[in-house]
Amino acid sequence: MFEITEDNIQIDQLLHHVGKSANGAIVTFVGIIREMSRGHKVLYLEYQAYQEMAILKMRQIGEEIREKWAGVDVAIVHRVGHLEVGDCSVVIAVASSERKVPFEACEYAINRLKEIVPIWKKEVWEDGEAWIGDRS
Amino acid sequence: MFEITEDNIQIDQLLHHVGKSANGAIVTFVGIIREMSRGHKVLYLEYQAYQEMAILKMRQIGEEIREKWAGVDVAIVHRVGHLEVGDCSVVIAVASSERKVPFEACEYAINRLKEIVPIWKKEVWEDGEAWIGDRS
Amino acid sequence: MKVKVMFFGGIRDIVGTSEGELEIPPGMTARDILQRYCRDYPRFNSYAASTMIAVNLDFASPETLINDGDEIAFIPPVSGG
Amino acid sequence: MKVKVMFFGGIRDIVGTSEGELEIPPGMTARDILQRYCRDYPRFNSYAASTMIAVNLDFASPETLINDGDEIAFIPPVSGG
Repeated sequence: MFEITEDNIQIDQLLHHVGKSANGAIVTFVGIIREMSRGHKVLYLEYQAYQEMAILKMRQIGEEIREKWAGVDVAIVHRVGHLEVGDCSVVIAVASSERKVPFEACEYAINRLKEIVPIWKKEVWEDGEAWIGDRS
Repeated sequence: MFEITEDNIQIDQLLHHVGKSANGAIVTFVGIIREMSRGHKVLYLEYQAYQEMAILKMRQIGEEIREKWAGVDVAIVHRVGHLEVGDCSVVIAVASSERKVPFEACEYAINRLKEIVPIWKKEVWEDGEAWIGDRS
Repeated sequence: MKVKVMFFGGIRDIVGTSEGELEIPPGMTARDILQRYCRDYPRFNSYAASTMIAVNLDFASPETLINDGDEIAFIPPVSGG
Repeated sequence: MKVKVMFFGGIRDIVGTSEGELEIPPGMTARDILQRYCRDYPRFNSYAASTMIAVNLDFASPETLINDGDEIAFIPPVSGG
């Protein structure tokens, strides 16, 4: 399950997807829009994706993970469009038969997502706005 | 939020509880009943808690975490009673303003829970049953 | 003195009840109570080495002196999660 | 040759559109296309060093030769999550 959506992300769907009968441990990463960012008060965010490529890159992350940690299951859903403070931007779920593995694999997944998945956010603050990633 | 419940655990409630406006990252651990355990086919599990002490010990884990990682928020809910394959036995949610911290803190939480929280499970298999932890 | 005693997991199955009240003389330690149950329930002995004792909702050393009204719990190896 | 070009983030704001079609002669590289946009949209230059290029849905080297019908996307530093 590797999806881009404009709707609220339903974490239960990801859990259901990776929760196979051999997997006793699921670790999820949930990204939430914070009220303050870089010293600015956030009004809202606009997320943009190169959707077709983003899904391929999320799928690639899943494959990388399954090469590093055999037998794990991975799901990634990223939201795009208009998001407000407290909204959930991304959920990653990694399931395994072991307890330690999904922590490592899920952290790997969010780090890789921030490196290679073509998704962008513009933060709109009380006092300005900026595409994050530019010149940083 | 540190609770023992006989009902399905609602992960959204834990996310909501720790998802304060300063926290941009939430990591959860979800424990799921597996179909096979120690080579036996599982019919169901019976979880038992020393409820009052278990809640105190879960709260203690929350305090240990907040001493080690300043500013994180922690919620732990453990289910007791009759659980079947695929059911969720425990959810831990740790929220932080940073991305790396909640992975470490959530893994710490589940490891400590398995050490000090007075909860027990009896596995009932097709070919027998056992209280887990005994002589292991 | 009267104390409350609580049993969990495999120990509960041996004793056949989740909790009980016990009349004890003053000066008994947590270990003394454990040993009384080991004497009354021989199968309890298989748990004696691995079981922790909680007094009033926290883990306690076997040497802890038990007071009137205390709540004593036998904690076999935990297996939550 | 005709190719599809896609713009994201700050680059989309500069170009003023999310995608367009471009007529190019054969033999152009991905970098040539980037440089054409830098020439046509001077503010694009501030992105030139940090922007990656994707050809047909995967990251591509600037030397990649562009073929008829390719989909080229300019990928400024990503910021998902």
